[in-house]
Amino acid sequence: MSQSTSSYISGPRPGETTWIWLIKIVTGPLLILVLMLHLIVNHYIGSTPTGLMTYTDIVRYYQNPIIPAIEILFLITVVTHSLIGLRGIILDMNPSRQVLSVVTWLFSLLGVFSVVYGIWLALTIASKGG
Amino acid sequence: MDQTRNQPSAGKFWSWFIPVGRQVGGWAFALNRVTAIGLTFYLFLHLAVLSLLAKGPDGYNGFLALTENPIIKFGEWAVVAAVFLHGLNGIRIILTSFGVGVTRQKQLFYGFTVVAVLIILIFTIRMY
Amino acid sequence: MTENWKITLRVYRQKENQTSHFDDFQMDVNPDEYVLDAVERAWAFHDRTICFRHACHHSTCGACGMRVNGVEKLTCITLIRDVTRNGATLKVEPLRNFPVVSDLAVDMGVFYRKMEAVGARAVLPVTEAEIEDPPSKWDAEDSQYIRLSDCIECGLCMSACPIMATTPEYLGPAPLAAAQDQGLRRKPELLSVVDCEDGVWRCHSAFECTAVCPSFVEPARRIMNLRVQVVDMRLRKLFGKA
Amino acid sequence: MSKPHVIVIGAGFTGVATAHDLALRGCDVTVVERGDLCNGTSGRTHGLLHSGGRYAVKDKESAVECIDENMILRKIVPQVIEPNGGLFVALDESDLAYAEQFIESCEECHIPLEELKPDQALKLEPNINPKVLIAFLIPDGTFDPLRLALAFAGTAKHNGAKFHTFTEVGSLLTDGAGNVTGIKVSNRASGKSEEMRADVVVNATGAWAGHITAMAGLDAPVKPTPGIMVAYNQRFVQRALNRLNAPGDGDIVLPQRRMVVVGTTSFDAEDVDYIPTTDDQIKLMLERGSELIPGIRSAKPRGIFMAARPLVGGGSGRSMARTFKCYDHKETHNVDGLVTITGGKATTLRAMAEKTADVVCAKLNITTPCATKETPLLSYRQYYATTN
Repeated sequence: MSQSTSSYISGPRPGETTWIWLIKIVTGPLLILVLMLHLIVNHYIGSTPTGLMTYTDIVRYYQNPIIPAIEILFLITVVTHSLIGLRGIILDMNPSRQVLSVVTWLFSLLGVFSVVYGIWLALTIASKGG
Repeated sequence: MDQTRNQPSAGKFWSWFIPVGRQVGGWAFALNRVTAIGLTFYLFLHLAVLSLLAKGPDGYNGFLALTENPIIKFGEWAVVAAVFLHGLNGIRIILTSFGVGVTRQKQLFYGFTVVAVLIILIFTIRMY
Repeated sequence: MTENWKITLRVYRQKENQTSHFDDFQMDVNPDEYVLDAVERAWAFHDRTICFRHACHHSTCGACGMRVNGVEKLTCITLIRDVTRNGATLKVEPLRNFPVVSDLAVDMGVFYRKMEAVGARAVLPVTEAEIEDPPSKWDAEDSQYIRLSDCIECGLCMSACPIMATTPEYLGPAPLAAAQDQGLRRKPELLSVVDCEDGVWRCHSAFECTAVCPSFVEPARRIMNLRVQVVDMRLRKLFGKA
Repeated sequence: MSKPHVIVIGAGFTGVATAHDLALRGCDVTVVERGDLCNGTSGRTHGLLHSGGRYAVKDKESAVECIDENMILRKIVPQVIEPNGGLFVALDESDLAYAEQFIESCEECHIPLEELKPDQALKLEPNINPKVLIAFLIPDGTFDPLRLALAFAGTAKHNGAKFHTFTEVGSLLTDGAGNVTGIKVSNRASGKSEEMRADVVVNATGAWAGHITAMAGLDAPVKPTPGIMVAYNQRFVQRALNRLNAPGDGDIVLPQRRMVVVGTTSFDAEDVDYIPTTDDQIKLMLERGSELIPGIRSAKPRGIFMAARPLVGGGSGRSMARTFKCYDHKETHNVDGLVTITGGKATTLRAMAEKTADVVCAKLNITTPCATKETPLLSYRQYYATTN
């Protein structure tokens, strides 16, 4: 962290950088597209009257290998976007640097775990159809 | 005098939610934040619930019956509403962040909110 | 003949260690006067212990920023007619996010120090003065003339910004706008000051600063542009084309 | 040997400049101000970095002071000055008649002058009245009032001066023989009152000088002479604009940020704590201002205010001399420990401080000469640095 020339209260905290913001900005629009797809799929082509998909619908839907791939991609973007955003909100609670690094680690673990769990779930559903 | 003796504004971190003197941009920001928190909560709830899928059909279909319960249905509707309000407002923020329409951000917000409400209506009809 | 309104001037009062309260002053005002005139009259004729900051009375010094009926205003150019009605109340409170010295006067020292940290320019060449429709075109020949910059360091944007309320360490709209005004290309050392969590990435596009800015600085637009400048510089650094 | 302690009452231009000068000369300075910096006349000055042109014909003494100080200020505090120059414009025959003596007087007061033909003037400033007959380019300029004071105050603070704002002088402390030994003040922000002792008390309260001298049973020949100023919401000109004639009402229009400020009038007033603006004077400014810049008719006012000039000496209003007076009350009224400085113009704040500091140092037998002519001032934001 470069000791900045500023003489105001404290040196800038290095927590947020261009890349974190860029990821949030890139994942945002991506999310909208995939989410539209996700909502249409879940509310329009299911067999129940309100369009929700039953278990068998889902298994059949997952047979085409592209679907799990899209769903996993969707999971990665939504988890990244939401955790970066949530961390931004926590930043506004003015945490100390230690608390902030703990939060950052926690969220990264949570993100990785959710994605791994999602991949496992998608593969098990796909395998059910085999 | 370092102890920042602030005055009427309440505690620090929820002060973005205090409506005093807020103008359009401030509301959009508060709305965006509320929907963000709601959506993130729903995301992890959604992931947890889907684990039923791995346990086999009866567990999951049993849960499906739950979605008819009005409270859960309203929750689902709220999620859909939050998605479009947050999403379209996010597009507005991205546009203004790259200088597009920055001077007309209020109109942009009104426009996107109308579009969001329309889409939400479509889904409401679909769900009820 | 000048119109005459009867209003209740409700003034936020706080002495050093006592709790804050509001004092009401029944005032006869001319609606075409400015809020600052009413406050100054309340001091002159009603209560000489009212503390408030004022100097130029024509929006060039930045001392008289207050919250009028909850919204940040420069009281020296805010007509009473625009903020209240005959017989109604006119509430004046100090700016938010600054320590209160007393009553309506706040200590803006940290804000001035931030402006100094980003090297905000007090005067700038006329040709760089972004006036949308300059009455006479500032052609190159005018370049040697200089003009006081638009930002009068009144602190209204710092008070209106919802993120400023979360931490005093956030640079804030005006300092970021001042950094953008100089451009990162011209002052690369600003990059480390603004490209951090208390800098340009804390802005969540609430646009409250532009809504209250009395001097056409439009800090929000400038912060957005500053963000693009930072991204551009970071990308160049990444691909070695700095 | 501990530093001599000097209290300066009033943090307007004269007060902060005197504090700066005394701090440079090794005094321990305390400035007390009942409001915040420049909340009196200084804040509401027109903002003209005077070249002396306006007073060259009638008041050569203050004209010379102005042009000399103008040049010094441009060197020591460029950060708050728009050194864009000024124009004296003649619009009718009576203006034209004034040109002759104007040129002579300016040369006499070594004020640089350049005559311009109407088309040249209109090329420099397209928005001035097209009926301009003749114009003179002079080294006027404009400055931001509060920041000019902050630059002096910040530098003084950096050199050890202490500032107590919202601290009002209740009474003067005296020893048995009626000499002033300090002041009794009440702090409006905390409600506490305290006593401050000093070797010398400088009364730099400008138009309010009489209030302080009255506390010592003396009077100060200052005649508060307010004038109105109206700011309009469009920047029509880059340079200061003066009407080429004897000083009159509404004869100066200055650019200030994105505005122009039309000034001023002149009338007597006793109580200067609050001076209401009057409709007729506002109309007069619109009238006179639009003679110089027709576009002002379509502009909207953005701030209307009164500023009370502290004029000294005999006569009244416009005829009074613009120079300043510094009284060591030891000589004038055999009251030691009190020095009053009043009168003068904003542009001459440094010279007024030098004169005052000379008087104070003579009383404290300090021999260090005045150095403010060559010492550049720190950034005005230095006043807010976290030193003392």
